[in-house]
Amino acid sequence: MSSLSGATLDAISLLAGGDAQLWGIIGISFRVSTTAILIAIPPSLLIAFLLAYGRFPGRRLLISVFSTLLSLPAVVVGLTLYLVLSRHGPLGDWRLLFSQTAMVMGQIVLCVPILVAMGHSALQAADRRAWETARTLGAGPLRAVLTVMHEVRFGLFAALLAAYGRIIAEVGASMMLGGNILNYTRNIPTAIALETSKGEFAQGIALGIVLLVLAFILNGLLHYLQGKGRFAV
Amino acid sequence: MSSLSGATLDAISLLAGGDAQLWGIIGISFRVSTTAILIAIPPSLLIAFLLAYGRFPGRRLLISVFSTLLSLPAVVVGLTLYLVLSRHGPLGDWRLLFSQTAMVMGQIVLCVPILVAMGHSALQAADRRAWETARTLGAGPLRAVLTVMHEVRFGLFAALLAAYGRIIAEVGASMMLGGNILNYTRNIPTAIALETSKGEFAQGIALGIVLLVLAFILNGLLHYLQGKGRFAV
Amino acid sequence: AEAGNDHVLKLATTTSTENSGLLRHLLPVFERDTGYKVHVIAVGTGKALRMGRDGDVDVVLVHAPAAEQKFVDDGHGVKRVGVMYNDFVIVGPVDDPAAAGNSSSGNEALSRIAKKKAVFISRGDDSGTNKKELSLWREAGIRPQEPWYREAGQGMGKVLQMAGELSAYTLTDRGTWLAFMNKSPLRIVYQDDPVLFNPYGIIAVNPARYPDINYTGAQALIKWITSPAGQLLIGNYTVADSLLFTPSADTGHLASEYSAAGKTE
Amino acid sequence: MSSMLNLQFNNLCKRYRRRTILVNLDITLRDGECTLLCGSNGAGKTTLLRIMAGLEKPDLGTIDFGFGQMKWRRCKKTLQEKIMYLHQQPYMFDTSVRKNLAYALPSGLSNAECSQRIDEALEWADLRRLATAPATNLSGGEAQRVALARAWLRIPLVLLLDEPMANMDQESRLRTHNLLRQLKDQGMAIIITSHDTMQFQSLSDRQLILKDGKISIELSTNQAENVTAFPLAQTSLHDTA
Amino acid sequence: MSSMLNLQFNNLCKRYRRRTILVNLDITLRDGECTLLCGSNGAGKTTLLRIMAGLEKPDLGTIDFGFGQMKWRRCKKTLQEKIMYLHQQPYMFDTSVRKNLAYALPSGLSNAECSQRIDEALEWADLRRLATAPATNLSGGEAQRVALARAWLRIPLVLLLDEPMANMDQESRLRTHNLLRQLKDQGMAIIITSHDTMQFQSLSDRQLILKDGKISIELSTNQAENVTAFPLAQTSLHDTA
Ligand SMILES: Nc1ncnc2c1ncn2[C@@H]1O[C@H](COP(=O)(O)OP(=O)(O)OP(=O)(O)O)[C@@H](O)[C@H]1O
Ligand SMILES: Nc1ncnc2c1ncn2[C@@H]1O[C@H](COP(=O)(O)OP(=O)(O)OP(=O)(O)O)[C@@H](O)[C@H]1O
Ligand SMILES: [Mg+2]
Ligand SMILES: [Mg+2]
Repeated sequence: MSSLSGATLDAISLLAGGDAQLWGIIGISFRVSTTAILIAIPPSLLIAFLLAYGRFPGRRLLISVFSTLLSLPAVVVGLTLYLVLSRHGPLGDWRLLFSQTAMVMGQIVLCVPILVAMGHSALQAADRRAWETARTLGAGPLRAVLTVMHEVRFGLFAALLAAYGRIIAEVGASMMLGGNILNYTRNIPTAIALETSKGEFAQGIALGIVLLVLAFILNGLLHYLQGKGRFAV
Repeated sequence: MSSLSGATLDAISLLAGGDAQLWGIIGISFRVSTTAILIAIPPSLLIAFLLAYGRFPGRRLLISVFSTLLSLPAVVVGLTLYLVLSRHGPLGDWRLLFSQTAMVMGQIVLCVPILVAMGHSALQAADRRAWETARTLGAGPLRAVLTVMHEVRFGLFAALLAAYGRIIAEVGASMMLGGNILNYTRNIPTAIALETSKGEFAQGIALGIVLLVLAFILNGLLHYLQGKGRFAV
Repeated sequence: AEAGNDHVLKLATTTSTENSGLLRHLLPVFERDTGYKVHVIAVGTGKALRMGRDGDVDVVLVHAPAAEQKFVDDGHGVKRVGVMYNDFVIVGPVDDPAAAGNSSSGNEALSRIAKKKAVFISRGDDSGTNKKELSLWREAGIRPQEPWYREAGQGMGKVLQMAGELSAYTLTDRGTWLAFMNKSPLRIVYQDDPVLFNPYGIIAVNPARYPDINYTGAQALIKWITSPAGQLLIGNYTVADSLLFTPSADTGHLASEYSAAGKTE
Repeated sequence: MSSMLNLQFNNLCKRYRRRTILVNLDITLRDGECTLLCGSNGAGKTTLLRIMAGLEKPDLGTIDFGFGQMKWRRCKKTLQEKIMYLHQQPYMFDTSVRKNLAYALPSGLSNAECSQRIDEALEWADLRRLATAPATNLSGGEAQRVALARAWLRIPLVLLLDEPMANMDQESRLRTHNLLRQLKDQGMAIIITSHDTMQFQSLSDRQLILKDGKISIELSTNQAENVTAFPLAQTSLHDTA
Repeated sequence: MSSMLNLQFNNLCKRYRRRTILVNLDITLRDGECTLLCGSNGAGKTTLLRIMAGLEKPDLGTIDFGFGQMKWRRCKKTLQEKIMYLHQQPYMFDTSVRKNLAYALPSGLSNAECSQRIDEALEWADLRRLATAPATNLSGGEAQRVALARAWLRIPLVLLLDEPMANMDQESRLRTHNLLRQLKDQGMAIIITSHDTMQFQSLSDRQLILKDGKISIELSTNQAENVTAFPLAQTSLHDTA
């Protein structure tokens, strides 16, 4: 275990020392996942809202589908998109395979179900009077939607964190679609997988700790921005 | 892509035909994940409740820690537990490595943060009067806790589905701790990873579809049991 | 070739070449010499060939002669060119309960393990190593069975770890073994039989199937890696003071091959 | 007195599960008319107001804005936009009292104007001290006052008040009373439900009693309107007993 | 008349943010005594009741059950168990009306007994028709009646009612009135807050007025108690104006 603390210290000193390669990997991780979640949020929340407040045939089924998609393995997403993006695939001409764009696509597919299912759960718990009061006070549908979302912002925030946690730590899709190419598509999880496959456990765990430390900082920052921690009751 | 539909049909006919090996893999998947989540639920919900309703120093920090742990990569969990359970590790004498028990342990570690963070988010959205009314009507603390949980059961149910989805689809920890041994610790995700590494993409996706179909059925069943779909508003 | 991306070359290879550090030893020199940028995608042999077949990479470097031959015969690749070889070794517990170390051939070593029903961990993942192992069992006339024979379905490194944890035997390539030697409680129990020979080949993906593939780059890499300079670099790459790979390219043969391919383009 | 607003709801029907709440109910709103809606608990007062406000779907019924009868579905949006409904238990947005009030302002006002109007509303509702307090923590009566102040800022065409004074203290009741008279004089159509009918007697032009899903009695209270002094609002426990 | 219950709250203080709600407030409860608590909106009536029920923490204050003074923290649990508080806006559990009532039953009753008592409660609150209806959809007055019926089933030592009749119709008010008299006669200590003080005049032994964080006036209304007929409860809008 001493090699572990050693490797963690090493990793942290590399971090602190601004090691270009390590920071490059970290940058790719956060850039890809942040892009993915930013793209995924608006449609997901809209779907979540419609599922919670809309009344249309097939709504129940759709809710079931999205909660089923929570069990979608990352590898399967990776594989499927691989087949789509691969030269033979329908989008083969875009030549996106083994690029960060492909990774972003994979992570979007992975985080949409979480955002929808958790967002739906938060929105359906909102007091119906929130929507009604907004409308009756003259808010248009869009403003009323935003109002309801503001009312359940803690729940939506938790959904966001869960989705982000899922994709920042995800390895299956990134590996397949990015190819784990150094300086180009290697992110923290694929780097951990690589170190692990080499038997360099300490390096792997050290990278994991780096990821968690950065996630913790990001988390704290978000909590802070999100209104001085009124996250809790 | 035709090989894909072929493989899916193959997989489904194997399923229907009661293919022992395939059903064995499926059985291991669901047995391990169900055990893990059943063990994880009681302590997680308790922690979630304390975080939502308790007032103690360090509560904020703890909430942040749990939402950070949402980004815990499965491989890191796998690695860490591996080092703990390995021959030289502190629990090496238990000889648990490469067993279903080890997989269960890994999946527990993975699903507790989700259950706690999402459970907290659901519980903190509950009307405070629920707890107060329960207490004032003579319910003891335990009964009052259960009452509050019943009031936010849709949120908790969503948390449960998210946690179960995470671990049933998870490959990093199961691979490390179970070892993907045929007929013994090979579950659906590790089997998918194996097929993928062989380049048998169609097989991998077919297995993924099998997983999703089973998850969908389980889902529907839970929704049904959970009170004829009052899941929605 | 696609405009603007000519200098990027996608190489699918097995984890053994990447994990052993060989590519990090070779490619920077190649990139400096030729100006290409190589994107290494390290996966299992099966997946690497699959990526080549789909035209998602430009060149593959793998070690599974039979599969490689089929790859070329099916028209997915231009030609298999031998690059280097190393060898497989059988590793097992230090006390060698099956006495596999006393064998006179690889087949006999496996027979002893089977007879003793000592635990043997197979890669079980259709990789080059796995194919080799299966062919060895076949040649020894044994059908290995559970519970002593366990199919792990994982990479070489993981299987070595598992074997260490379970005090089991396994077949490994020497490169990975050298990388893991220090962390493993196992030792080599049998080695140096010619049947354990492990040749690596490099194949350019067929430009006839994928006209816009970076065939020029692929040929440049093949030419360079089989050139005396490349071969020398392979030959002097050491891990833990041991040589890992033996260069084996027939450079003269390759030169004519390259010019022939160039003419057809 | 040509009536600008003439909003007719015809043939409204509403059932919940096996219980019928409203049966073929007709009701007409005219501007400047204040209607007092009475009825025992569960009679369907809230349901009726919510249908009129476009918040609850009737099983049957048509609406006539003066251009012919339309299905509820088709006028739902218009109803939501033109008519303001005050919940029986007012809902406060999870933000400050000030922002709760700001929500009701029409768009297109300048910042200074907004701020001035909010200040007026705070003044009117006697909530200056609480301007920056989180609205979700307000006391029952304070929340009711904020809800009414929002109505005051919004100035809808029709105002539907569901037990607007239930938790208010006497002073606020008086102030509310004056406000409603003012709004009525401006031509707003108002419906008030209440169990303390006496409190609104002087204000209302007519009193409807909802019973068994229909409007069973319609009393005109116009004659009481010209009383200059504010009459003692009397509530007797024996009224209906 | 030796008093069995003598519950004293001393020196209660409570501030929210920069506003002081309660200042060194003392209040004593005796069994069989019905107290009417008045005060304008935001005076702190709800806050006081919640502190007494063990639901809100005072900044300062001690409690005396008759065994010496204790910190609020230490008696919080006891308060929650002995005292029942009815929310100003009653909370209904998301289940049927019947189960909402069953929740209030003491444990250890046989099934038949439970079912009989619930039926009685439904009967009393005139909610038989709604027994299996989801309680969260009840109308305002119905919910208040269910909340009161729960109190009726639970029979606590002390009953704190926060505007119990605000949304009730006249008939329910009458019934509630009778119930409270019955409970009071059984020896229960009761506190009621209301803005319609007249409605409870005949019931209450004393009337407290909460102002500026203190009990500013304590009126005894004992003399009115012997009136046999139910007096007309009169509410005047000019009372405090
Ligand atoms: N969403 C709903 N689902 C089922 N029943 C409902 C629903 N909403 C209201 N009800 C029932 O319809 C009846 C009428 O309710 P409504 O709220 O309109 O009564 P109300 O006249 O406003 O009564 P109150 O004076 O108590 O406020 C009640 O018996 C109530 O239980
Ligand atoms: N949790 C809280 N946080 C901040 N302020 C609060 C909180 N609860 C109550 N207040 C404030 O304390 C004051 C007293 O509230 P309380 O609910 O006790 O009043 P009340 O006497 O019951 O009034 P009402 O007659 O309107 O019900 C109010 O001004 C309210 O805004
Ligand atoms: Mg109502
Ligand atoms: Mg109050």
